[in-house]
This record gives sequence, structure tokens and C-alpha cells, in this order.
Amino acid sequence: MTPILSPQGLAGLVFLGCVAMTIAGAVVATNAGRLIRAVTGLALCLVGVAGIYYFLDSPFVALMQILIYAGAVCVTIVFAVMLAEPHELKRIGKIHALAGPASILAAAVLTWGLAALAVKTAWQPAACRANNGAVEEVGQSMLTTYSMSFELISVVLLIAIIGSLVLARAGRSK
Amino acid sequence: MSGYFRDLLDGTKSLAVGLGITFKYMVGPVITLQYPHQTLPMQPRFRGHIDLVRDPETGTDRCIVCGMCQKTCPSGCITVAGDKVEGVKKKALTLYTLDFTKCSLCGLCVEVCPADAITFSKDYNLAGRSREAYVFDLKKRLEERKG
Amino acid sequence: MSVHPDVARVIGYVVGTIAFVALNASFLVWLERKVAGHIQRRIGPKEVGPFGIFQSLADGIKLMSKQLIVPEGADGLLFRLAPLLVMIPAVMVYVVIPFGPALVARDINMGILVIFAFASINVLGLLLGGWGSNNKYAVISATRAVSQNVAYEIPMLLTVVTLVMITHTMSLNQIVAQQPTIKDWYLFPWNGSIMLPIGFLIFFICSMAETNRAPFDLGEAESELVAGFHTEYAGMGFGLFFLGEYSNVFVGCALASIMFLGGWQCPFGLYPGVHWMLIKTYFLVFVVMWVRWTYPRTTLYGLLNLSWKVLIPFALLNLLVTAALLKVF
Amino acid sequence: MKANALKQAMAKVSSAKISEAPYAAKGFHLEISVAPAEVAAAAAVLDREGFFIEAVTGVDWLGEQAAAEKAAKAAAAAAAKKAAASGEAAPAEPAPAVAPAIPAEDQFEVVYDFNHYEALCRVTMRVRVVRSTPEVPTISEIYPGANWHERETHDFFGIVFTGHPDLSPLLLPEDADFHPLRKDFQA
Amino acid sequence: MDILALHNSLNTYLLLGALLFGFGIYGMLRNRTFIGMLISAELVLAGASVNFMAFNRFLAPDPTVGQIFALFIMGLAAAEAAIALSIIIAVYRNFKSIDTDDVAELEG
Amino acid sequence: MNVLAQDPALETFVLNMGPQHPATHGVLRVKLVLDGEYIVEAEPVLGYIHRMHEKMGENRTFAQFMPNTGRLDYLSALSYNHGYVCAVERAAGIGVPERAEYIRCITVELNRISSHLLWLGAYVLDLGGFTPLLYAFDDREILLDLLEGVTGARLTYCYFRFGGVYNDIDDDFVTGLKGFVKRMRTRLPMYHNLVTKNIILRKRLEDIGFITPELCRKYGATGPVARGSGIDYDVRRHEPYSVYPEFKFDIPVYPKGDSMARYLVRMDEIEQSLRIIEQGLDKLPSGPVMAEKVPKILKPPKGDYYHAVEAARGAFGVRLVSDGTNTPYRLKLRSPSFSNLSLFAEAAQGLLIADAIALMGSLDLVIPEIDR
Amino acid sequence: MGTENIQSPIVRFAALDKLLALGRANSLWPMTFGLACCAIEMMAAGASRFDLDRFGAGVFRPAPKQSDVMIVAGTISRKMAPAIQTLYEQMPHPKWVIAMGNCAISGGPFVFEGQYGIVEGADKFLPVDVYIPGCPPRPEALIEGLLELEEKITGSRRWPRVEAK
Repeated sequence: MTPILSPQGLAGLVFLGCVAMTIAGAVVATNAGRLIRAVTGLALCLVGVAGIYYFLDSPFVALMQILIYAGAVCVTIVFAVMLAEPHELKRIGKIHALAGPASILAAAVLTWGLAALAVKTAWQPAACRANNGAVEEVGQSMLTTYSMSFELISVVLLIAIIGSLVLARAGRSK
Repeated sequence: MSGYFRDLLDGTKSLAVGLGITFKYMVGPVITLQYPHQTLPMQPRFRGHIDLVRDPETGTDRCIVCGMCQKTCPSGCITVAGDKVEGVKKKALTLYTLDFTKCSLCGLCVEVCPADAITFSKDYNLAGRSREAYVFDLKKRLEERKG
Repeated sequence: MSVHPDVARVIGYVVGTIAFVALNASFLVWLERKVAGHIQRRIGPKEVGPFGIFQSLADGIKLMSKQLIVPEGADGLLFRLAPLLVMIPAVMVYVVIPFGPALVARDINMGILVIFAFASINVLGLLLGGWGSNNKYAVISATRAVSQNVAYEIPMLLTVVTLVMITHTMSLNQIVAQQPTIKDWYLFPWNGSIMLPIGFLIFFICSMAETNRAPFDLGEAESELVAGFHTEYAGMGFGLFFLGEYSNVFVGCALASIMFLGGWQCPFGLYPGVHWMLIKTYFLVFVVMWVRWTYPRTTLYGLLNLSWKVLIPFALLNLLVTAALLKVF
Repeated sequence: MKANALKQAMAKVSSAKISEAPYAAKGFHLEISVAPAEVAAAAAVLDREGFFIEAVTGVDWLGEQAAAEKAAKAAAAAAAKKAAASGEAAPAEPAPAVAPAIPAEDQFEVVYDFNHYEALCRVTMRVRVVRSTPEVPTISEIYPGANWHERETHDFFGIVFTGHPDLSPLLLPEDADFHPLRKDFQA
Repeated sequence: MDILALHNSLNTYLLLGALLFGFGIYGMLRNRTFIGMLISAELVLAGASVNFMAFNRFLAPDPTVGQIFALFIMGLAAAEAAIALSIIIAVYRNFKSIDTDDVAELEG
Repeated sequence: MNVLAQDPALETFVLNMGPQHPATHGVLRVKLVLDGEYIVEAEPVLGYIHRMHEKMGENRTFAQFMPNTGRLDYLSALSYNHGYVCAVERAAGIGVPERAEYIRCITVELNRISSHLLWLGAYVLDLGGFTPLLYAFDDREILLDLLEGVTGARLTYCYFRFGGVYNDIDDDFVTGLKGFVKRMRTRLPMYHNLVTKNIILRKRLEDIGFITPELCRKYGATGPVARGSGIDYDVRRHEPYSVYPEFKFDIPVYPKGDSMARYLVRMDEIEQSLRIIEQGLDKLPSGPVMAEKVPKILKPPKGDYYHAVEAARGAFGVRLVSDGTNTPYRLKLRSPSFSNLSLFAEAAQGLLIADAIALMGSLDLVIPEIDR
Repeated sequence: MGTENIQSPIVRFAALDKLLALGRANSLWPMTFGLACCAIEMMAAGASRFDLDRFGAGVFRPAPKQSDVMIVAGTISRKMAPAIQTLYEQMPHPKWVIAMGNCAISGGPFVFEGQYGIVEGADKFLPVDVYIPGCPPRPEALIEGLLELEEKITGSRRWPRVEAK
């Protein structure tokens, strides 16, 4: 048992906090009565995930996660909630009597399957590592090995921007 | 395009000029009058609420209870009462109340007074916790001022 | 039970950072009122303590003892969460700011990114606070604050990227270490790119806009939106927004002084240390206040025009010119 | 002269009676009295001539009828007295030329003030309506600025401007049902 | 089990990823609004990313691959969010509802 | 594309600005129907400070109504004093000594400067700049001290009397005033550098909030609002009263009709008022300040009388209906801001909230004068 | 008057109370709220020459939620009174009211027989703590009123008294 008041223990504690945050956020995001709360839950969950990335030795991805998800995606979604649902008091509509249990069941089966797969499999760690996975290396390989996908992603983003502009503008009379 | 750069340049210059002005004032002296520590002398014509004038000869008020001020006052905030005194031509003032909370400081009462018995006081910083405190008994105030 | 020294250090830094943020913010409030006063040829706070230095304390005591009101129809949870969402990231970013060569809570090699990541959560706080208040003014204000933040994040990040290209590091302490004397400051065009002064200007303007400071304080435009997103906040809820704003202003200025003015390094190479950092940062903070009390407020389109038509083109130009220069030399 | 031009233009409005007022003593140049039905027509003429609207207001002539009757009676009595004194028979025609016309009922007067930006020409237009059914057509379609003035006049006097888009109280509280500037108003 | 050393075990992360994925699926099935579904989709993506990152940390020979994947997923998520939201807004403009069933009803 | 989407009613919401709102300068309420931040419809709601002036006029004597005129528009109270005494003097046929007329003009112009200064400060405050307000108050305090020395009050003067003024001006006032004129001449360029030329302010005022001359005419706008739309109309020049014909001064007119034009008109008017004050001090004749034969109880002959003066916000008119007694039968006060505000609804359509505020501020409203 | 509804603090120490009172008294944020003529003098009191900010009272807050003291400066019309009442209710405790000017005290010059439009004094519907008479009062009087309010909160006066000569 790692003592709590040691660097490792503290780290473990923080990790547990991150996990708790992620799960709590996910619960809120899927079960909240109001959309705005669901978004808040999502933001919480994603910040928790960022913490988990930090523990996976990748502070860069963790920070990008916060920057992009919490700072951009969640804000965009909140915006959409504000624009599309001015009457926030209206709760999310009732669902079919069977839909609730059915969706729980489906999700549980999927989760259980994945979890079982994860736990049962004997994972083989790589014999040696090509590099230490620092930002520089990430940048290097992004612009060399994965430059094609990098370009594609940027094209996708560009199209997304143009597309959303077109879609959002279409309805405006002015 | 040249308009764009001219705009940019002019704009930046105007912003710098503005900063210069405020900086000049910031390092300059302050003009604040620190009120409870420093005070302003009230100007001779300053209109506070009205007060009775003390007649230097008799040492009392000059009011002849003609009631002109009461009649002239637009807001009806003056009440005058007097008694007939034997032997003297004028009436003697027994009560002069001013409901200052209704006054508009127009000065019509002072102007109309035939005996110059009322004048503006220099009370410029009245503040208190009750409304009734500003219904003044001017005769009493005059007497208090004596002591 | 003995406490591991690292643990003690962590606790010490947590307590120290929070204390510094609170004290610093209340000092800045006092400074702002003093600066405003003197610019306007008056004294500013004076009667509460010597030079009115306890004014912020009195304000704090009062705000803490005020009744808390959750407005009718508001989402109580979000309403309470929003000030925290503003305040927590504002405190978190202090972790990576190097106040001195060793006076930094966690000197990770991606300091700049940490600051931007946490600063971006700030927006979410404003947005949720505005929306949670169930007040139209607050909602309009929150949307304004967000569009402003998004628009200014672009030139700001472009400028930072440019600087990182020159410094080859994202660690704030290393950037400071690269500027030992005044002639090495990244403010000056001879240190890597002729566009550096413009970069500084863009960064400074953007950091003012990001922290919703005048003349970019559209969110709090009292003549239009009463008090903006914190219209419905009373007492300490409002106090936290207020502290968060000042703490963000300080961070913005600290970042500018680290990246462009050599941080804790002495301009003349003598006695580097925390005092230089504070001097430089407070000077920039003073400039921010000075600007606030000089100019009127822009409008939303004026603000977006500035960003899209002036700052972003120049930031891109900055990036391209710098990249070209780095390639050539 | 603007005044003359206006006079000519106003000739089309049949009920309009234009008279010149002594400007130095009165402060306006022209007085137009017009029948309620032709208010809009008169305003349209003024609009065409380039006048701008200064104000619209009302005057409550409560008691005018009684006063006029009293005056007429006094005049008649004086005449009778005079006649009696002279010993002649009372004249057959009852109304002497000096006696004022007795209005059939007390009236409201609506006063429109117009002015011109270039020429010095103030025009006062008067419309009289009976107090029991005070209805005047609106001119707010010709002069949108009259909208508020008419609403205010409605507030104060209860004069109804027919065709007005919204006569809800302007200066008085929304639920006000009193007309404070009527002479018989009691708070 | 050492609860404070969980962060050193691959299974923790995989389980967490599976959980997030499951929550995402559940939310997508349960929610009837577009935005709710979008939020759930983000959860699914987050679950996948966690798995990528975990494998990257514990198993991958080149530890940049997972990170790059995670970054790409973020980029895709952002693009997806932008597109989805503009569709939502367009739908809302046209049908005044963000309820999926309402759209189906109004379409005819 | 879709009928629903084009119907503005579905995408709009109502925002209530006021009755307590920093931009409405007191207690005006504006109901705004907004589409995003664009104004679809603006409806001012008045009456929150209706003080029954016209009713009070009917139940007090002519002299007793004097204090009310100082409270109609408390920023340029003397203009309103002036309009009222002129109307009553016209009705009762009272002449005024020349010195009194000069004093009236000087003090009225001084009051106009103080009003415009406060407007300048408050306008820039509306636009988000706080400091110019306090600089304007600096100047204003000097001016108020001067006026207090003469009239005894700082704000709500009751200084004019039928047939003259309450008391004569003294040398202190004259020297103080000369100093003030000199000071203002140096301060005006400062305001121009700090405020007028500021790029942020220019971007906020130029080409914002257009008012056409036709709109002015239809709504009866006067004063700087009309002059900012290119209408050369000023009661002082157009319909001279008092001793204004004796002075050389220009009527600033800007044809553009945007907020900046109205802003510049007022800034130029400060300069013109300084000119009038200077000339007034130079030409100031000696003599009495009260007409000799003013009856104690005024009973103007039956009939109605009108007199207009140029107040700081436009033409202020008094329509006095007399029935021959010592109280007015009807006293109609035609206040300029009332007409000026009534065009706001039409001019504000399609503007952003921020621009509507720039427009409203450029109208220079004083609400008690509108509500009366 | 304005303090009767505060929730009682958990710890009640005399020294703490005193500190609270001092904090409150020295940080009286007024609401930006002018009704008529007196509002201009209120602005003048906040301006450079008199500078309310010296006492920490210069932070004019536009929102009632953040203000501590409501300075009723001007005539209260019957149409406005409900709005003022709402604003007062929106202010969080502890809160105070200053009636500035004769109109706010009693209706002032606008009171006459048969008046139909104004409320004769703010104390008809608000718990007024300090009255400042005048038409309008000079800025010094407003400062004096604030000092009077501070005295009411803390129980003692820290500043010298000024006798009008």
C-alpha cells in the first residue's frame, strides 16, 4: 500500500480524483435534466480525461484536450444550447418506457464486453521504444510519417468551418 | 489600401495622444476638496434654508408678522403666527416654522419680506436620521444662536 | 508521521499561490482605484487605512458578509459553479509562472500551453454564469464575452507560436533565461525577427481583450448591459468574478513580461530576482489600467474588425516573416 | 412670404379660417381655426408647405358657456336698462352686436403649434370639440411626431384622437383613468 | 489491491475507456435531442482516445502514434461539433425544435 | 428558404431597458425588441418622472411657478427660466432693462456650457469612457461656483424675475467669468484631443444613428439634433429675442446627420457660447437690473401667448393661456427633448444595442423635461 | 432599519461584529440610480472635486445585486415607485437607503393640494436611514449623509464634524 503522504501516494490520490471527475462528469452529461447541465458535465468529464492523459505521460495532449475540448468544443455546445433552446425550463422530453432500460442494457453489454476484452487479454508491451514521446517527437512524426493525415485533418477542419458557416447563415434573412 | 494604413496610423496616434493627456493629469495635482477635513466658504449669496435675521438694535427678530412670506411661498412651507402687542405698532412673532423638506429655495419669501426679517442661512451640509428634524422652528433657532 | 518534503512543498505552494492570488488581486483593485483617481485628478481611496490601503479589505469583508441571492428561475447549480469556474483556472495558471529562478511551483516545459489551456476554461465560467443567471443582460453579455475571447485567441496564439519559434522552448523559465539583459529582450527587433515589437503589441492588446478589460470590456458594458454577466451576482459570487478578472490581468501582464521583457532577469544584469518580475508586471498592469481610464469602449463589431482586419493579418505576417528570417539566418 | 403662401394653400380646406395675429404681442403669426373633420386635411397642407410640428395640446374651456350666458344676460340687462332709461320700446332683435356667441356646450380646444425651419412663421391651429364627445381625428399619419403629443393630450384631457394607433397613457401610469388637466379634475 | 497505484496499470485505463464508451452509447440511445446526442458522441470519442493513449503509454513501440491519434480525434471532434451544431441551428431555425422526433414528424 | 425563419417575430426577444438603467440617464424605459443584438423595434416608455408641472402652473400665481421652471431641465435651468419669464413678460407687456437682458444672456449661455459639458461627460460615459466625465465636471464646478455666486444655487436656479433678474452681477463674477472663458479655450482642444479625435470614439459615432432632415421635420426635432442633420434652425437667430441680435455668433450646422454630427454641433456650441459671453461682458451696459414698474400682482389680459427660446436641447416654448386672473389658465410647456426622443423609435430601427446607446446619448435627453 | 433581516452569523463575537460593521461602513457601494435633479449633484459628489471614493463609496454599481446603499435622488413618481421597490428588494442584505433631496424626503416642492403623480417621500415605502434635505443638497451634504450612515452602522464617527458658518 502506497502511503498517502508521499509523492506517489499524492499522485495516486490526484489520479483517483481525475477518474472520479471523469465518471461523475459522464454521469451528469448523460443523465442531466437540462442540456446546459449536460454540457457542464461533459466539460467536467473532459477535464478529468485530460488529467488522465497527464498520467499517461503526455502533458501536451492533456493540455490540448483542455484547450480544445473545454475551451472550444464545450463553449460551442453551450452556445448552441443558448441559441437553439431559449426556454431552458423545458426539460428533455420523456422517453419511451422501454427505451430507458433498453439503452442501459445495450450500453452495459457493450461496456462489459469491452472491459472483459481488456482485462482478459494478455497485453504484450513493446520490447523497446523508438523515442520518449515528447512534444518534439510528436511534431516530427506529425510532419513526416503522418503528414498525409495531418493535411487531411486540416482539410476536414476547413470544410467543417465553411460548411458550418454556410449552414448557419442559410437561415438568416439579413 | 492606403486608407487602411492611414486609418491605422491615425488611430494609433490618437490613442497615444489620449494616453499622453491622461498621464499629464495623473502626475499633476489633484483638485479634490477633502470635505470633512477641508471645507469651502459659502458664497455670500448662497441659499440655504431661510433664517430669521437678528435686529442688532433689539436683539430679537424683525418680523412684523405680515404673513407675506407665507402667502408667497409656492410650496406652502412657512407658517407664521404672531400676537398683537400693546403699544407697539408691529405684531410680535410667536411662531415661525419652516418645513424645509418642502422648500425649493426659490427666494420669493426673502424677496417679498417688507421688513427684511428673513435671510438665507449658510447651512449647506444638513443630513440626519429623521425627517422631522427639518421642520425648523426658526424663532427657537434664532434664540439658540444667541447663546 | 513525517511528511515527505515534496508533499510539504506541494502544500506550501498551494497555500502560497492562493494567498498570493487573493492578496495580489485585492492590491490590484486598490491600485486601480488609486490610478483611476489620480488620472481623474482626485485622490481615490484614502480614508480607510493609510492611503486607503485597507479599502480592498473592507470591500472583501463586506462582500463576504453580504446575503447570497440566487435569482428566481436561475439554475442554482450553474449559478454557484460559474464563479468557481472563473476563479479556479485563474489560480491554476500561477503554478507555472516563474517569479524567480527557483520561485516557480512547477516548471514544466510547456508552461505557455498550460496558461492558455486553463485560461480557455475561464470562458466557460462566464458563459455558464451568464446563462445560469436567467437574465437577458447576462446572456447577451456572456455571448459577447465568448465571441470576443474566441476572436482574440487566434492572434494571441499566433504571436505566441511565433515567439516559440524563436525561443525553441515553451518553458517560461527558459524563455526568461534567454533574456539576461535589456538588449536580449524579445521586445526588440534584433533578437530574432524584425516583427517582434509588433508581436508584443498584438500580444498585449489580445491579453487585454482576453481578460475583458476596457476598452474591450463589452461584457460588462454598464451603459448597455447594466453589469453584464455578473448582473445577478451579489456578495462573494461577484467578488470571485472580480478577483478572477484581476488575477487574469496579472497573469496576462506577467506572461507579457516573461516573454518579451525578460521576466525576473534584471535589465542590466544585476541582482535578478522576483522584484524585477514584479516591477515589470506591475508596470504593464499599470499600463492596462491607464488605458482603461483613457479610452471609451469599443463595440462588438469594432472589436471583431480589429481582430480580423488588423491583428490577425499582422500576426500572420509576423509568423511568416519570422519563419522566413529563421530559415534564412 | 410663407404666411401668404400658406393662406393660399389653406383655401382648399373649406372650414379653415385664417387670421393674422400680432406677432410681437402674441408670439405667433397665423391663427387657423378648423373644424374637427378637416384637421388632417389642414395638417396635410401644412406638411406640404414644409412646416414642422412643435406641439399639440389642449385647453379645457369648462364654464365658458356659463360665463358667456352670464355676459350675454348682463349685456341684455344693460341694454334693457338702457332702453328703459331712454323710454323706448325694447328692440326686436335680441342680440346686440357686442354680445359673444354662446356655445351650445362647453368645449375642449385642441391647439396645434407649427413652425417653419427656414421662414419665420409660427402657426397656431385650433380645433374646438364639445366636452361630452371630445373626438378629433389624428394627424399622426401625416406627422408621426404628433403621435406622442396626441397621446399626452389624451392623457391630460381625455380627448380621443380617432385613428390614433395607440392611445394608452404616455405620461400617466399605465392604468390611469383620470385626466388631470380637466378643470373639473379632483385628485 | 493498491488503490493509490492504480495509475500504473493498463487495465485501469482500459476499463475507464470502456466505461466512457458505454456512457456515450447509453446517452446516445437515451437522449432525444440533437445536442444531447452530440454530447454523448463526444463521450464515445473520449473513451476511444483514452484507449489509444493507454496503449500508447504501455504497449506501443513508438509512443508518438497514440498521441497523434488522440490529437487527430480532437480535431475531428471539433470539426464534428462545429458541423453538428450548425446543423442543429439550421434545423432549429426551420422547425423550432431540437427534438429528433419532431423533425421526423415535420418532414413530410 | 423557409417562412418560419423569415418571420422576425420568432427569433426576437424583448429587452427592457430601464426604468433604472445607466444609459437612459434617469428614469426612461425603453422596450427593445431584439433580433440577436439588432434592434427590431424600440419603444420608449415615459412618465416615470412626471411631476405635474402643467397642473401646478394652473393653481399657483405667475411668480410662484418660477421655481418649477428651474426643475424642468435641471441642466440648463436658466434657459427655462428665460423662456417662462419672456412668455409672461410678453403677455403682461413688461419691458426689461438692457443690463438685465445682457445678464440673462450671459448666464443662460454659461448654463448652456455647463449643460453641454455634462452632456459631453455623460455621453462619453455611455460610450464607456469614464475619465472625460470627471474632466468635464472639473470645468463645470468652476462654472457652478460662478453661477452660485450670482444666483445662490448650483443647479436649480430661480434667478430671473418678470422685468429683470433677481440681483445684479458683481465684479467677482466678471473676473471669474473672464478667467473661465480663458480656461475653457485651452480645455476645448484638450477635449478634442482626448475624445473627439480618439479612433475608438470616432468609430462608434461616425455613420451611426442617422437622422434625416425629413425625420426631424416630421417629429419636430430642434436644437443640436436638427442642426446635426443640416437644418439651420436656432431660435436665437431665427426668431431673435432678448439681446441676441447684438451678438455675433455662428450657428454650427453639420449636414451629415450621424451621431458624430450632433456631437460636433454641441462641441462647437460651447465655443460659440464662449464668444457670446465675451461679447456680453464687453458690451454690458450699466443701469438697473429690474424694470421699475412691475405690478406686484400680474394679471395679463385674456388671450394666449407663445414664446420660444433656444434651450440647450432645442426650442423650449411656453404657451400661456390667460383668463385675465393672476394664475395662468393653461400653461403648456413645449419641451425639446420630448420631440427629440419621439424620433428615437424610428431612428433606432436596425441598429445594434451599442449603437442605439450612441444614438440615444447624442439626443441629449433630460427625462424630467420630457415627462414634465 | 436596513439590517433587521440579516441571517444571524454562526459566530457572534463582539469584535467580529465590529469588524463586519467597519467593513460595511467603509465600503458603501451606492447604486447608479438617479431620478431627477439631485442625481446630478450625486454625480458631482462622485466627481473629482468631492470624490466619494475617498470613503470607499465611489464604486457606483449599476446592478442592485452588488450595491449596498440606495441613494434615492429625486422625485418619486407613482409610476416609478413600484420599480424602486423592486430594486430595493433586489439588493442583498444588509442594505441602506438614503433619501437625498426634498423630493425624496417629502415630495418637496411638488406637493400640492390635489396632486396626482408623486409619492410624498421615500419613507412611505422604504426604510430610509438618512435624510439629506436641500433642493438639491450640495455634494458636501451627500458626503455628510454618507458619514452619518457610517456612524449609524459603526456607532461612532471617525471624522470631524463640520459646523456651517
